[in-house]
Amino acid sequence: MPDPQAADALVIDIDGFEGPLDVLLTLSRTQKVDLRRISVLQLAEQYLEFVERARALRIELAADYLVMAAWLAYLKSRLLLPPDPQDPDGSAEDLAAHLAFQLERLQAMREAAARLMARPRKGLDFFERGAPEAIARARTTRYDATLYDLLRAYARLRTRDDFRPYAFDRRDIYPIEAALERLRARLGDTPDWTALVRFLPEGWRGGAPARKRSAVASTFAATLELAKQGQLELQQADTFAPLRVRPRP
Amino acid sequence: MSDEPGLFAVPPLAEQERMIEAMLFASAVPLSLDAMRARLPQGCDPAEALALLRRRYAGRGVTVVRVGDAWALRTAPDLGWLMHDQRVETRKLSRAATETLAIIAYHQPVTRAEIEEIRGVAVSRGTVDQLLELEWIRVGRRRMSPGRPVTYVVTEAFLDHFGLESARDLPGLAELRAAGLLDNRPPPGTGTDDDDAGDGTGQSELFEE
Amino acid sequence: MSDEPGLFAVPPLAEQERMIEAMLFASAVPLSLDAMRARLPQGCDPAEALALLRRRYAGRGVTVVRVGDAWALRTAPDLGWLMHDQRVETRKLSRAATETLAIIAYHQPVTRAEIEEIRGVAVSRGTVDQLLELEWIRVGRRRMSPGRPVTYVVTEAFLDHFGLESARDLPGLAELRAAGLLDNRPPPGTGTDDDDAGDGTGQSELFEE
Repeated sequence: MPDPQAADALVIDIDGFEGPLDVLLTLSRTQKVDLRRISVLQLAEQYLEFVERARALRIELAADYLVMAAWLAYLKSRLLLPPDPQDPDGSAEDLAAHLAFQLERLQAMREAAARLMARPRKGLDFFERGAPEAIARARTTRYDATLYDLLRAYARLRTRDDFRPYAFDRRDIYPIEAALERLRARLGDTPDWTALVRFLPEGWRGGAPARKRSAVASTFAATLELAKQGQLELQQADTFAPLRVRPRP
Repeated sequence: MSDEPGLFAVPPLAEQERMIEAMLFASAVPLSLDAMRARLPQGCDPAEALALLRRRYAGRGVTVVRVGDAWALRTAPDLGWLMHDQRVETRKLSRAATETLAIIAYHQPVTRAEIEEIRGVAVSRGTVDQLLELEWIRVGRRRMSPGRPVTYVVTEAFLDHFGLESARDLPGLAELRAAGLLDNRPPPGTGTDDDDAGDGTGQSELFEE
Repeated sequence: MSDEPGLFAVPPLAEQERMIEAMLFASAVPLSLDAMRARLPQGCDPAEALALLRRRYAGRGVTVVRVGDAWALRTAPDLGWLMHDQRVETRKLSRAATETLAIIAYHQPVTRAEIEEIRGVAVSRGTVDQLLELEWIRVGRRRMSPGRPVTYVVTEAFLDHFGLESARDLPGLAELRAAGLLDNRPPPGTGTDDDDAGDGTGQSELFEE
């Protein structure tokens, strides 16, 4: 008896859910099995039905709910088809297993949060001394500031900055045009892979970091432009590795 | 001042125990062994005196508790009901905030993207800053992955508030780890996307000795 | 709440002693016998339990003292030197000092002129002196620009106080915004965020050998 009602409640209470994973976790409870033995196919069908009902009731669903629906529809079709070992997305079973893992992990974190909040807590269940005496350095006033204060102060400053009249300081800006010109002139004498930083102009390599950043950024933009024009090649061995440049052979 | 012991006489252990008792009693914040040692006369061994003190307070109305690397006196948790009128009513944390806190505690150090991956939703504004304001979390080292995101870890104040000796004592941590639920498992097929390699797996490191 | 003893069972005297111990410890003010009786389960005799507690603490580092008609726990007077001249008042760091400190942390090494440019007001000598005195900042290299101005950088003590592993770990503007620490009003005329504030070191390393 209560089943159809429960499903309806699910649709109507959409605001109470914290995202598609939360919906899936709630739906998974109707299967009444351990999350490790959940039928992902059945879960996908339940979710799709949930989305359909929401649509029928003209309830606006946020984009991430629809993205999940699309993905589950895809997963469902993969689960129903014979496996294709060539598929770059991995096997449907792996995808399903990962979803089950995500649900189990979310459930585990929920339980962990509940257990954490149920612990005896300071100021509620146990107490520190009511009249503490300060212990610190001798006879100085101790100034107190927390990381939160510091971050807020900086955030406040930078927000205010946004409202200041915009003034562009060109002194420390290296124009892309200059970088292009310099790069074109030097590319011919560059035999092989050369670090991009070598192309920075004199007087821009050290000193104020902002100045160097500007030169690096403009030179990098210029290499992109020249790469697009087919005049050079760019290479980076690894994430955060130095960028290297050579003329296109 | 006149009571200060002579420069060369190390006080007997029982006396050191009294001193530690007084310091822990007086201090508003947990004290590390180093902080105690700095205050004690030269030659004192706070560790030994502390062991005595802990035994003395075992089962009392006030007990010696460990908070991270430090020690504090706190009332016994079973007597909380006596101190009703002293309860500090804290703002109730939202479900999102408690879940986020638990994820940070169990997965630390953890980035915002990882929190979002676990919860399946964007971390709303006001969640992280509330936890920062409570001083239950702080920023850890930046992750050495693209974008170098900030990571979050829990603080000593968190341990103190929840009566935990260390982050290893989080309830159910070992079981969660054994079940693989604290692993940073990338979705299949995306393999190379998620090369967080080299950043350890947070809490699980605590267990590799 | 479930710990509260039944209505008719009077706890044993040793338990009453524990209860009084916890109450006296947690209370910000001395407690009279009546105040204790009011909180204890019915049928308890705080006078007798208190007598036990006083005997237990006799000669310890913490003692039970009488204050008028009430009772309190205090550190033993002969151990005052441990805490002596360490009693300090805690004051909130001024806004000017907090802002200056934040700018130094985010932009180090930074000159006074640069701090003033970011804050939009002059930085008083006292502010910088205060931060120097707190040992949260120190003088860095002189800037190789006209006048060779002194720069400021943050110290180990700063990192220690704020629970940071390095100044690079401070969240950038986008991360501050995501954490809810920054109002999300878009600056007029610009669509993009100036994100590189906190991590000067970040991307430029991309290009270094």
